[in-house]
Amino acid sequence: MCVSKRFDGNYMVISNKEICPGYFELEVKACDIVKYCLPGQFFMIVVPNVFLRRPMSVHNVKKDIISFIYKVVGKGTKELSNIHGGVLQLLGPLGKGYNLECYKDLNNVIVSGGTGIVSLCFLASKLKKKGILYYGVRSKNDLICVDEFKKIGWKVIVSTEDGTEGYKGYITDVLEKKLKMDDVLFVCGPVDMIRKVSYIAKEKSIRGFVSLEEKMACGVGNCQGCAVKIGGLIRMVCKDGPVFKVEQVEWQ
Amino acid sequence: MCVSKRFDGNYMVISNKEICPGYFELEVKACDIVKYCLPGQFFMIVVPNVFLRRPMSVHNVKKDIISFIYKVVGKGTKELSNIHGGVLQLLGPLGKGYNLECYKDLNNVIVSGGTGIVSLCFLASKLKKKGILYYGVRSKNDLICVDEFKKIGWKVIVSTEDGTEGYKGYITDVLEKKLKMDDVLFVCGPVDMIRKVSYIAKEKSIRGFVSLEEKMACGVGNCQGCAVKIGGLIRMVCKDGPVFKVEQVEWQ
Amino acid sequence: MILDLGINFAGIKLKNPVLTASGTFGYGYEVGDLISLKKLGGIITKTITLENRLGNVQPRIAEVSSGLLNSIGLQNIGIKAFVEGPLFKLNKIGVPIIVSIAGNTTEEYIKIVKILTMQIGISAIELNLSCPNLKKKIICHDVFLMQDIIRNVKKISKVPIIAKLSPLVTDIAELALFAQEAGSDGVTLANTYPAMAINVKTFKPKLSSVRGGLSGACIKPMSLRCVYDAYQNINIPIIGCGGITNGGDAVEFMLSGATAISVGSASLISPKNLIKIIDEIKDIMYRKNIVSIKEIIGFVNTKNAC
Amino acid sequence: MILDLGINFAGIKLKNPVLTASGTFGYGYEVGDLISLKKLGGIITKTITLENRLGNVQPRIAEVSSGLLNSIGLQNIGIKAFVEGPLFKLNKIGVPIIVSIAGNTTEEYIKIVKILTMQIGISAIELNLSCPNLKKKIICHDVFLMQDIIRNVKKISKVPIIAKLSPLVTDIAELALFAQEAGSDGVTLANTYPAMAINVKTFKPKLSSVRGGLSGACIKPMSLRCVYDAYQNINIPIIGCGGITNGGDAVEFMLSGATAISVGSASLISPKNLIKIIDEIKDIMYRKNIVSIKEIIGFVNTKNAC
Repeated sequence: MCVSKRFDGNYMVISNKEICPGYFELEVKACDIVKYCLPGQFFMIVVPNVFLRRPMSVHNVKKDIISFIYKVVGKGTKELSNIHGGVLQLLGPLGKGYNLECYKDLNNVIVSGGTGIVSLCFLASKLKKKGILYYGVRSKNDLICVDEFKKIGWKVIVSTEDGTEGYKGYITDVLEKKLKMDDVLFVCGPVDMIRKVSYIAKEKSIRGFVSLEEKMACGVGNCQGCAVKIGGLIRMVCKDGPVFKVEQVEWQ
Repeated sequence: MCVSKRFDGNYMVISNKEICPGYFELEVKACDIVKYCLPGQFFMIVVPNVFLRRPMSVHNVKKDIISFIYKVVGKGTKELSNIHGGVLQLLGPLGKGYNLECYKDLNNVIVSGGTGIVSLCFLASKLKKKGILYYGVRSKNDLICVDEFKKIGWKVIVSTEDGTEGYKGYITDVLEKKLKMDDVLFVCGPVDMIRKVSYIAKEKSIRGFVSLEEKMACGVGNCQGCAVKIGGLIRMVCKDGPVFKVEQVEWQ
Repeated sequence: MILDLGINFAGIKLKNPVLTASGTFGYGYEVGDLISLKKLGGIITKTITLENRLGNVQPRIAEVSSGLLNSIGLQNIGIKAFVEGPLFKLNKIGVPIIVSIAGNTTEEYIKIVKILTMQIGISAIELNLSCPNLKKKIICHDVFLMQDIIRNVKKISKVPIIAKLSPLVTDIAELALFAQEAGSDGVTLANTYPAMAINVKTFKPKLSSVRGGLSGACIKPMSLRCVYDAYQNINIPIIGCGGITNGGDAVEFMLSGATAISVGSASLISPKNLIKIIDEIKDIMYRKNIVSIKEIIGFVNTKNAC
Repeated sequence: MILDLGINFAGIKLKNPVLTASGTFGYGYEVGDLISLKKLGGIITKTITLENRLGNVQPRIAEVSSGLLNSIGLQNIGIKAFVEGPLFKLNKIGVPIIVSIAGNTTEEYIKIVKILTMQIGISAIELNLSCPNLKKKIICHDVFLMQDIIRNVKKISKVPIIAKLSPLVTDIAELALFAQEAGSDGVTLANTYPAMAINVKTFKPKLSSVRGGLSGACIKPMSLRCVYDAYQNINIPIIGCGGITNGGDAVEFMLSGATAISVGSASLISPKNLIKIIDEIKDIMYRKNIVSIKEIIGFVNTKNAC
């Protein structure tokens, strides 16, 4: 694991294109930062005309370019999608990424819901062993990054809530049946999905990591907005996470 | 004078270009409105990411297009200058324009300071007789619309505060020496300039009109933000003005 | 799905809960060419005083982050001119008219209400209690005077009395209760927030009066809290007011406990926003399957609060 | 032109007037990798309580127009852990350290101050008086308790005491005077504003505690007015606080009467904003030909006010 270092500066926007309806890929040139980015880490990005920065997970790092993928859901992401050049103020990389060493003998299982796929894409590219991706979305049109997993030899199992692709229903239902003792989980997605996966993991005594998300103002632990209970202690998603061991997250 | 009618709707942006450093011309297609626009009237324009609309005088009307010229001075005009298409919400035409009939036998003298020239440009194009424009700006680079006056046969006298073009100093000093009894004034510009012209006019008993500017929230008289004392009464710049008879404005 | 937006505010039937906020909609008829005024739930006029007032000198307005500072100084034509002129035009619109009034003493309020009581076409009287008393203290900060005004006005008025309160008090819920105890039929929560701004280029205040009232989107979270807290303490209805810009904002106020809402700064930006807000309330009702808007009054407050 | 940004706040020498606001800068040393902490005028720590506190459950944060709602619940490690850990790290920075403390009773404040009095490297103590007393009323709304706390703490503290007041009171100038009378060496004006927000999709409050504190650019005009009014009533110095985002905002607070200022939400957005604010204050001093920043304290208040 390389030394951690965080930056807060202006970086040039290389491109910011709609990759499929409603989803944008933002590429930023950040020579000095790239080598410090780990899967699961994120940046706080200054977006014009909204009060707070927006946290955004790293999708991948190529040469001196960091890529982010986001869905336009509110004013912040809408404003971000209107940027087509100039510089963006980025703070990061923030948080602790996935521990790639901890369970390296187990079989890698990635579970993703919605845009959670973005940071898991980066993770898959860094894991030494190929594995299986369980990926649930609302509808066929929300599937992103699937090819990137396939390209590096991962098996991809998809579910859609409306049945437009793959299994109809929730990905957790598919996962539940297939999970094995020697699997290790890497999970990112909506809180309900993570909670469900955590229950499954607990029941089956399966180890792994989940990446949590809470509203945060600063990304560096100062606002204390993103506190969660982890292993009996109060932890900050931004600083102590966003990745935690699945068995340590306490669900209320 | 044609019937007055005001509109509050979305109109298509035809262009919004920098015509010289710091100055932009905004053209909006507004078929139903154009015929109601009179010189001296203005519109309230919704600008993204600022709280209030921005008042903006009509620069000219050509076929079904209304033109505005503005200088980028703050967040509102900066945001406006970033618009390059789509629609803008316009409310107007608002206020009472210049009375073109009142003194039509006198010699037309237009006095402008800074961006006050914009609405006076529209006025000159509608006045039946050519006249003289006295036009003061800070520096040569702030001169706009001069060609438009020349093209329609007006004599143009310019002053700059830094002496980079025309007389060096304030236009009011030039004006004071040249103003004659049978002149009629049409004045728009910074408040200090208007005040000075008003004193000159009073001293020499010269008639005419001044266009005032005050901060306003609504443009239709409801906020009462732009109240001024005119002929012993409280009047709204937005609704009762912005054009008032020079002799009626009460300076504190 | 037929939506019922009608509410009953202290006996006044409103076809929808959207009112104009005092001081932001003129006497009430002036923008009839821009929107259909009869679509409104009701109109609250600008504040009328006993004698006409010229208001403050310039500057009266300053824009701030997500809001507006103003110090107009209650410019108005006085109650006599109002009932002889604007009131006639208002009565032609066909929506409930609520007249906002202010004075410096109980006697002034009484005199104004006596004049209004002789008129027809007034549905309610809103007491602006944020103007200064004779000691330059705002009336809401002088509870004895506030209650005295409400009690005396209530004795002579034939229509409901609504007390518009200042939010800048230590305990808004208590103040609302004081208004109720004095006989107020409803409260408006809340007025603008005392505030100021300085031009750092000139080192001069941006308003001639230095202090002004802050309104707009920036105050919404605070006024919402005022409604939430007051609702738990009183049983007279509340007009929620403060930075309402869209239907969602209006619904937030109603969920907190407001029976009706009034729109101020947003209608200054465009009178059309009043109609937009009504339409957006309907959209939310559709989406949440709410048949009558009455259902949501205080919903978050009484049922879902932690 | 050599600019003097130094100020003297109740005997504490600050090399510039820019402080971190309590609760927005952690214990104070955490972002030392992102900015040079020794450039700051001083650091005010997050509020420390007698025992550690876990804080509130999620959600704790909501964004609103030009601002931020939060209800953290004073999460902190407690005074003992603070003096054993963070305080050492703070003392290495080399700027004045002001420790913010809170309790529910006078006794709690006394116990904390007794512990702090045994430490070195603390320049002042800021009393957070916006936390609830035993009756769930905030301390600033219980003037007797507020004065009792200040008086008792003052007796034992070897460093200046700064009372941080809630802006949501009927008369902030009077409250500041009460703090002065009880012996406070300075006041911080002001804390956040009680506020709330509701999610109109789910009909649920956006904070688990329903009510939270509003901060950010949206509150600036109101807190500026608090400073303006209090300055006329007291002779102890003021730390101006509320939505300061740039040097111009800082200067507005000083012109109104603040001797120092503290930056909260803006430093959450980027700790670099603290340095930017110092630089922008210098820019304004250049432009306005001000040699010492002390010159502008209360300038608008005492000289240019209408």
